[in-house]
Amino acid sequence: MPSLQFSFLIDRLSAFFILLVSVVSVAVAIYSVHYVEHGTHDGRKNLIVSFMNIFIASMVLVIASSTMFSFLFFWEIMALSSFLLVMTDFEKKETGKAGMFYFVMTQLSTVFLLFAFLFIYNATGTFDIQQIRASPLVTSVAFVFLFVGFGIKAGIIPFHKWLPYAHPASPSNISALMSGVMIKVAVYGLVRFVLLMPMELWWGILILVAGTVSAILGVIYALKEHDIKRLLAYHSIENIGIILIGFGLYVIFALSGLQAVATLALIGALFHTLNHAIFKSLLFMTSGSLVNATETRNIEDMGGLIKRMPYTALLFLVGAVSISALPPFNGFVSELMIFQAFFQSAFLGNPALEMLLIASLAVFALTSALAAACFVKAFGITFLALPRSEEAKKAKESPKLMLIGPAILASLCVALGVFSFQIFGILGFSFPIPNMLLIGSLLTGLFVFAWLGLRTTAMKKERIAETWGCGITSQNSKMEYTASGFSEPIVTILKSIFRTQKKSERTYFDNEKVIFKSGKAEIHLMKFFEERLYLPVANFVRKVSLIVNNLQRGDVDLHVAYAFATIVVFLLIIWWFA
Amino acid sequence: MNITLLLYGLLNVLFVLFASPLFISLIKKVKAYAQKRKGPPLLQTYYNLAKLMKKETIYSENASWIMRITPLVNIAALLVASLFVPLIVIPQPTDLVGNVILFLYLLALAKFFMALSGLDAGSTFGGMGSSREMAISALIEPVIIVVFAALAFAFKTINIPDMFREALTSNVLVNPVLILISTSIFIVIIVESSRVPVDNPETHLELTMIHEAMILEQSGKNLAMMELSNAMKQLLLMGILINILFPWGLTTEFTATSILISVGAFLIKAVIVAVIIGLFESSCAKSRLFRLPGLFGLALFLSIVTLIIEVFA
Amino acid sequence: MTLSLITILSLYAIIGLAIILLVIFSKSHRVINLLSIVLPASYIALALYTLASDVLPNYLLGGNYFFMDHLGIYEVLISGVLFLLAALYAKSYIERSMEIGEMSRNNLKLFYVAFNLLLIVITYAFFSNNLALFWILAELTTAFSAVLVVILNAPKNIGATLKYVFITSTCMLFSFIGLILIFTLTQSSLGAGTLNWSTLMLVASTLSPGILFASFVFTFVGFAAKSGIVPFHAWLPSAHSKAPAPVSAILSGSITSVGIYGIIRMYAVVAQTSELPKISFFLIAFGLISMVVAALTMLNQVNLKKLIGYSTIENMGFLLVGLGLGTPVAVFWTLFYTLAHAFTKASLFFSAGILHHQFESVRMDHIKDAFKLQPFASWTLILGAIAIIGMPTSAIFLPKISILLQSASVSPFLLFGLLIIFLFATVAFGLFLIKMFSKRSEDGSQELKRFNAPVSMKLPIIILLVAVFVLGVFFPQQLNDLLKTIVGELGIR
Amino acid sequence: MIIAPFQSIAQILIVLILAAAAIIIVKRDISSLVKTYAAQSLLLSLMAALLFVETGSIPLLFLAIIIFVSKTIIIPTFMTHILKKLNIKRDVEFHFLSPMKSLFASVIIIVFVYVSFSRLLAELNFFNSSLFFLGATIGISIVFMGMIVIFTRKQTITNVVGYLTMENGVVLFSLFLTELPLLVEVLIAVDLIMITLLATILAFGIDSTIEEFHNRLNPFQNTRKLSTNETSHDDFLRVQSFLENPNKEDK
Repeated sequence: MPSLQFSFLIDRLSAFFILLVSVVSVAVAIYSVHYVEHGTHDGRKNLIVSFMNIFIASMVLVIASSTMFSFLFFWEIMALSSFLLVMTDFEKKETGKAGMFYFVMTQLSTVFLLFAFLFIYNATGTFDIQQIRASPLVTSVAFVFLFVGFGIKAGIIPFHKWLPYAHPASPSNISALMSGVMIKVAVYGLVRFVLLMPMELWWGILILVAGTVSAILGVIYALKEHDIKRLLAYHSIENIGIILIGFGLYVIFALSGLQAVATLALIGALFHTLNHAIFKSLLFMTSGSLVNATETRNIEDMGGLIKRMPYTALLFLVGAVSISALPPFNGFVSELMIFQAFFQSAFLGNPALEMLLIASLAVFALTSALAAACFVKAFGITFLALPRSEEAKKAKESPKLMLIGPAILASLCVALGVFSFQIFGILGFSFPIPNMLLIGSLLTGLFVFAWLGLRTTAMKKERIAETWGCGITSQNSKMEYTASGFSEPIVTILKSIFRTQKKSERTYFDNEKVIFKSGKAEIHLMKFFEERLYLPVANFVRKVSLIVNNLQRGDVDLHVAYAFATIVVFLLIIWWFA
Repeated sequence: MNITLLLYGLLNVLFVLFASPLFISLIKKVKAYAQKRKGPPLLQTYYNLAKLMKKETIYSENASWIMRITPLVNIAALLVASLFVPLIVIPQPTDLVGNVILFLYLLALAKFFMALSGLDAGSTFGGMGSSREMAISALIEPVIIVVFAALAFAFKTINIPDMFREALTSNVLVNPVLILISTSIFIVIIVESSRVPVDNPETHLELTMIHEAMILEQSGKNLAMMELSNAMKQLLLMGILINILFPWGLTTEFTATSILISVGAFLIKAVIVAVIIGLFESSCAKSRLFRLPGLFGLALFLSIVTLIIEVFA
Repeated sequence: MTLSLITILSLYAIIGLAIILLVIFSKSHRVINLLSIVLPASYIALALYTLASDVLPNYLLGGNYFFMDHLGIYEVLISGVLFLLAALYAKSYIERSMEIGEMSRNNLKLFYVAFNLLLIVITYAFFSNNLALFWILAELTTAFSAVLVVILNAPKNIGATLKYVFITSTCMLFSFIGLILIFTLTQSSLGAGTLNWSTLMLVASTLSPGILFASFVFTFVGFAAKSGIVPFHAWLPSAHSKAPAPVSAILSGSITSVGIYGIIRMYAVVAQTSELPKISFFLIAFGLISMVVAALTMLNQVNLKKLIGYSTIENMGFLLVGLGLGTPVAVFWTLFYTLAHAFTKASLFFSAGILHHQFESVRMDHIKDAFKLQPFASWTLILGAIAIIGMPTSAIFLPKISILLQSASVSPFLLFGLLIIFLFATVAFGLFLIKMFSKRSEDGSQELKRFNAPVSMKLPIIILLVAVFVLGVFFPQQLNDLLKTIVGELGIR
Repeated sequence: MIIAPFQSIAQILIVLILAAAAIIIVKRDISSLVKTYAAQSLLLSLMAALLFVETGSIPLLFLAIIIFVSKTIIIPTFMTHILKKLNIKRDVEFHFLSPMKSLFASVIIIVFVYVSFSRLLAELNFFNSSLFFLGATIGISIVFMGMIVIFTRKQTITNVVGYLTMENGVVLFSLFLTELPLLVEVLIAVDLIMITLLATILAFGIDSTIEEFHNRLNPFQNTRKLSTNETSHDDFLRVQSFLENPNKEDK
């Protein structure tokens, strides 16, 4: 019988996640000091800050709790506080929509978790997480419900829809926390419970497939986004997918007896969790600075900011390089570990499984390459070339604390990447991963060497002039390649996934349709899951509730008639039982 | 990290550095012959590089420091990458260098900055170039990964030198795996070194060019660096193909004779491959950008078939 | 010296009638309101005194008509607190209503007289040992609360009240049939007919189960109607939405619990026999039906008070489910749930009342930039909503989880169904509040002047919310013992 | 032991009560509805008196008196008093069931109640005579018939009559089953009167101005002389505005 008795247990797993939460929170806190000031939130500043603290505390307590009851308790508090934080600008229309999505989805996840917990309790008679010993049937049912529950919170496709709505709507420091940390709490829950329950192979396959789908679809949807925060949100979906891929690999390998590879995959997944927390928060914070500076979230209206906000640009670049998994930064190392785990699948000895892994591998590779492409777009269009709007022209570098916060994370990105080998050595893992310290120093060394070499040997004369612009009189921002133009080839190639519908109509001067008069063309990208999954369900529920409403619409007579009918039924019941 | 390893590194890097431009112009020559032209001299690329080093560097007003660091990042990345692919001497086993994934991502790093520099000046060409380049490289990525996964399956290692050693001692790659995998790698080379039908390095026609468009804004020594790193990339990929398929002459011990032999052997093999590339290039036309997925699909299919064969055999 | 219970019981009546007389003959609103605050206060004091001093349960008038046991005292305490705060709140609310002409001054005294009479009747209903007596008093509560609902100057109120009176009294007639059946049954088996719960509890096991079940079903009809169980619920939302806010609070706090009280008693009687599984199933079925209908209806409501009313129905359904589960734990938490629910609902209605006086309506489309105009009421409304949907640290959370846990042992499907229903209710609240608060007035309609609620209206809300959230984290030992004793006296095994 | 004449008289009375209920279902003229109700109550009290004569238990006598006073005198007079004020004389609309259909329905109900209670009451061992059983069954059936009246009729005043009919049915039922303590009976009567008053006043309020309605509702009207007229005046205006656009307030 539950009562408000909380008990906490911190083992290495939870300690790791608590570390993750705290590191990111520190940076975000530093960042928020100035960020909160900028926003026009009148009296809400204080509320934001206080709720932010509740939010962080609740996340730490969720991770630390050792009974399902306290887990749920703080989980609810986490959901509630984050919801209130999302609703900060509650007057905005989009915020309302975001809030609805987020509220419904988070409640849904609670439903699934609660069911799983009570189900387990009913079977085992204890809320203690460590004591989950139950029949395979129970654990399998529990696993499915836990997976859905945590999946919704982590935003794996198809339960992802709240992310791209909630993140743009909420203040950037909050999106940094939510996307950087909160969805990791869901990952923690999944890992924690799956590790404690007797695993089965199909769990691993389910996790792997879900992860793969989320990864590829997440990045593909990110490619077409021009709202920078929504783009980042979709990348969170992608990275959660990558994490799940690693975890799924762990389950599969562990059950196939390849313990070493399994450990590699698991550590890779966890390491990627940490890395994603770091660089995603970094990116969200810097994008928050951008939004503050340019008053828009559309990257089509930015551009040229590298000259106006050089430090922010540098920080964003570090984040972009890390999330694109380029050496020697941290994002690369964790993806490398997962890749290596994939490459070991030759030893599985189960052809069908191996083929599945290979397919997933190919998709994974595509994912990381597309991520790189997407961030070339994000950085290039946002920071490089000429400003695309007046606000962008007038943009100013953000205040110091809004740089220090991200800077901490940026340095962590580099450090975790370069010293990864040593760190794992200290932690007592010996993985066959390359020594990034060597590579990093080689890169820098050769960079400097080449620079010096050029200085000495090559011609020093440099000139800053106008380069050839296809014969235009003067370079202006209209001539630049736009974000949509940049992603157009990929969008066209992947049109079957985007469900792109191109409409074009032309009018001509003559009947032979030769002399073109005017025309317009539009590209409409279908919101597949929203239009095919979410809205239908919502509409169905709404229809049912309308029916129920109309049944009750009426005066006394109708309801007395209902009572009459019911009592007649009662007579039947009595007659039946008597 | 002992002395021989250091020696290996030095040797390999220098070899790549100095041998790579040769093959660029060699392929040009082959194509020229195919078109009944005389073509440039074999050392033309070296001349170009020397000339570019002597020219002044022009930056666009809109360009930022991205433009300035990109050539250096490229050359640095490629120099490091060239440590990973032993062309003439296979060092004794080591974890320090040779990780195939790291190798691929070093190339990706170079490409990432190249694409950024393409966008930097704000000219239309650059943006077009980097957009197409990223699209293509994204689409070829699965092929590359699966190919190397196939190699890793075959050789039970993810270390390039070890692969070569395996290939040298036991030739596991019997047909048909040989043909399949070589075809895939060949397509990869074509794509990565931006050649027809994917790209056309000769023209500066906006419809066709991709790689050239990206580095359009580069000039002087920076252009030289870009060209050089591109040549090195091509040579490294060729080297992988060569040393896996026919690793004959590849040596493992540091003696002057064996090194000379293997240098000769490698040059011969590389020339052959270059000729094949040239002939292939001149045999087919530049295809539309949106036709390319078909080609990549073919490559992916072949590599997956390779894997299937390895898995079920 | 200790008063004997008979004196205490008569004290209730004496104080009550005295106060009513004073109300009739006093002039100013303040005095009247003060008197109406004194009455519940004295009742609470008496109840606490009884709880402290005498050994319960105690049977009066030879056990024929009245008796006191812990359950009765518990319910009286809840109602007492509700009435106290409602009276406190009513002062300014009613004053304002009369200013804006919602209610004519002539009805002021009528309002307070009915208010106090209602409290008296409810108290005696909870103390009545005799089923028939309880039935009559319950009917009287209908009459007086109907007066409280109809007091406002709106034809809609009359309609709502008619619904209320007709549905409840019609159904109550059936429960009268049920109780005649019980009387006859006892007469035929014991010789002398009785309707005393105290006796019935003893002899229940000897009675013929078939008729007992039948009479349970019949009595259930009426009590269900009073506690707003679907399909006898129609009166509840309309009455709640039309009545003045303090009255709505009382309706959903005390009147419904009168019905639940009757059901609990009958359940306790029948639970002694072999019919237990049957009626458990019966109760769970009706609880589920009520919850489903209420939750689905909540999903598109435009009227705030209607929404809250439907959530009352949903919670009543949940109470039935908890009762039907029938394990001591479940009943324990069900009893606590009634208290938590009553308090939370009262706070919600009070906040809604402030909004009502601000916007002269509680319809979503009339409420604009609420946060700017009524920050206090908005926040209390949000907190109340958080509490009623059973978020952690609210008093609803623990009972909810525990009852759900009990339901899991019956069947996982029941558990999942309940969870989904709760999801609907929660979502309904969430979406409603989001929509309502995100409404902003276009520049034309700025001249809406602020209604600044006095402390006497804010204080009750604060008290209730504090109580709810404190009870959520701290469960007093006395309450725990009290509830345990009640469960014991109800003979739940 | 029950002798024949009593039996036959009782049966006649029961049938008459049932007939009254049937008339209440079909009749459209409201004043005659009230009259019929009074007649039914009279029959009911006669029934009680008859039982008193038969069994000789004092409470039954009192019950007869109570019924007579409350239901044949107080309530009908009050209702006719209200009816004079109301401008409606007939209740012609029917919901759900036409009168004929409702009669058929009530026949079905009677049979059904008979069947379902036959099993039930069989367990009550002292049911030695079919008469009691008949009375009980008819009682329940009349309750249902009253309910039918409530939900088939539109006018509130008619619904009140229906409610009263139901109550009569309950009393009939209890007459034949058992005798409740006298106090209870008194209280029930009082309670019934209160409910009826309330319902009738409400029914009155439905089709009159709020002002008159509250004057009728409020017993403390003259304890305090307030400026009734202008408050009630703007009340009147409010009501007018309501009636003009009723969907201003919610539905």
